[in-house]
Amino acid sequence: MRYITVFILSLIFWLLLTFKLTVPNIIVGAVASLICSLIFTRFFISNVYKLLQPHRYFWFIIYLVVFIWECIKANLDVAYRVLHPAMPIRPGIVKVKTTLKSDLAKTLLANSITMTPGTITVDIIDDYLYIHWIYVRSEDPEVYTGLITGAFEKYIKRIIE
Amino acid sequence: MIVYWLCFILFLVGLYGVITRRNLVKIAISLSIMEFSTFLFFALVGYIDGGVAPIVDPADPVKVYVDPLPQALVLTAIVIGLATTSMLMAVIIRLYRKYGTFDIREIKNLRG
Amino acid sequence: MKGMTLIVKKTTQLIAGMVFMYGIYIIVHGHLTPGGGFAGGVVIAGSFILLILAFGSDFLNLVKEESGSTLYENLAILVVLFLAVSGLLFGTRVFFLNWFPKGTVGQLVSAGMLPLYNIFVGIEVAASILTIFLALIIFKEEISE
Amino acid sequence: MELAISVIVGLMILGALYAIHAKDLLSAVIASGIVGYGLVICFLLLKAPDLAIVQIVVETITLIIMVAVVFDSSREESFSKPDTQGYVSAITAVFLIIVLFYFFKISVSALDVFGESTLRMAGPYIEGATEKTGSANLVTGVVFDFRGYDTLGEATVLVTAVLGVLTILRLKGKK
Repeated sequence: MRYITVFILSLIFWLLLTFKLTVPNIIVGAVASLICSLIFTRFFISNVYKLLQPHRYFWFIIYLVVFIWECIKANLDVAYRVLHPAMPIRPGIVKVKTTLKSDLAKTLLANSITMTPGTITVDIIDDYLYIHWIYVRSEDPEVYTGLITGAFEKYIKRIIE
Repeated sequence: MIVYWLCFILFLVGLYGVITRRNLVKIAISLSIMEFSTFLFFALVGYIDGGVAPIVDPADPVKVYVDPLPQALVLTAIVIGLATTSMLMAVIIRLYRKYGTFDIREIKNLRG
Repeated sequence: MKGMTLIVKKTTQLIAGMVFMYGIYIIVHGHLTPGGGFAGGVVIAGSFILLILAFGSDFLNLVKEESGSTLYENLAILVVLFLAVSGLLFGTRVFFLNWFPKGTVGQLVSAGMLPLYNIFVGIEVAASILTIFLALIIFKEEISE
Repeated sequence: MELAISVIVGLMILGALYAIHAKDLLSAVIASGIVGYGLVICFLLLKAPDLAIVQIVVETITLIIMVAVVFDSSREESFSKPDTQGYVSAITAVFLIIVLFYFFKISVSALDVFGESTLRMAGPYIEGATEKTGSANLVTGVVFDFRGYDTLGEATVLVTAVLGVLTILRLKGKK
């Protein structure tokens, strides 16, 4: 099952690269995808059945909208801090506990946090994310956990777990 | 013309590094800088104003192409450069394990 | 050698296959678009190096044995030599004779034997660069033990 | 076009000078990356996409190998007082540079002006090349058809280099 998934994903990637639907192209792509699936399947994500459940894609689209909105807000915030003559920054590293269980979900959360300006994920150790923040708004763990991961976490849980 | 001169100066910088530096890693870096300047010189010689990259489109034949011969020579030379650099690195890491230093003059004095 | 953090590992799992497919694309389309055996071979070696760097050398059990990639490399250069010699059998006394039917310019299957040369030179370059990298990794591990 | 390439080559010269004179070996290695990646941009501006693809990947792998060599060594370059040998090598370098400068000044006048290459040697490789080789990419046609011997020799050099690396690094052999 995992082999077939990797095969189909590689073939789709090949067709997007070449963008031609001729017979030799598809044959060459199929052979290349076969080699790719034989080599790289054991490094691929383990639970591929979730790729077939359509409601996850629905939540993913909603998550994209939420993410872009958060991104715009963070952009304006960072632009304000940069352009302000007094430079009101208060940088620091905070330790955030996440409720997500799977590794892929943690990675998606970390990448989302890194993509929004102002926050950068430094490391993940077990359930804790170490995040560098340009303006540490509060030092209470519950408050800053809600501020940083609150917008993303529930959608990511619906997408991946 | 000034591009040729700058390319030559890049070569001279690499030569200066090879002669005067005592650290083996820096000598390897200087050698690769000399390599790069040579590649750049070949690519500069083959360039033509208004030419396009040497890929023929059968539907739309363009008259002027950039010279493909220096590009083919440089193409093989780049991969050979990688091979020689990694071989140099292998020698350097061996010497470091044996003598514990990158300094070429100390290695010469040690005579191990 | 230890692996990197969780973020790098998970991203590598998703990306490595794509890098590999991109290398094959560059090799196979070498006679139509920029690229060819050298570029694609280095990209394929890069995908394996990415895996080894991200997961650490313990994760791949092929790391302790670099003879496999050396075997591929020698086989590939033998095939290139054989293809070059095969012109002698079918044509006049010309080394590197392109005796395959040429096809129309711009199609994927065209240019006679050039795609075959591309493919095998690609395998050769990928295997040799991977071998050099594995030799360095194994050497450093043996030193640190 | 000439101006843009001149600016990039100037940056490459600065990067090379820093790489040669840096105190920390790791920063020297990373500064040498300026030269390699600047070369990629030069290739792209000079209409050589094949070379750009090869160079960008090769430079990355070279940097990985160099960092792997440098990373767990002492890294600090030991600066001692310049002795007579150092002066002798510096004088040699200056002398050699002056001589090479003179020769290049003579030989550069024989080159064509930049951008007006007259295609003396490339004429037979371009005219009718697509009919002869069937390849749309002229560089691939030259590499594998017209100059196949070069490619074979290159592959041989690569195999020899790999054998050399294995011989040097695996002296102990399997126990």
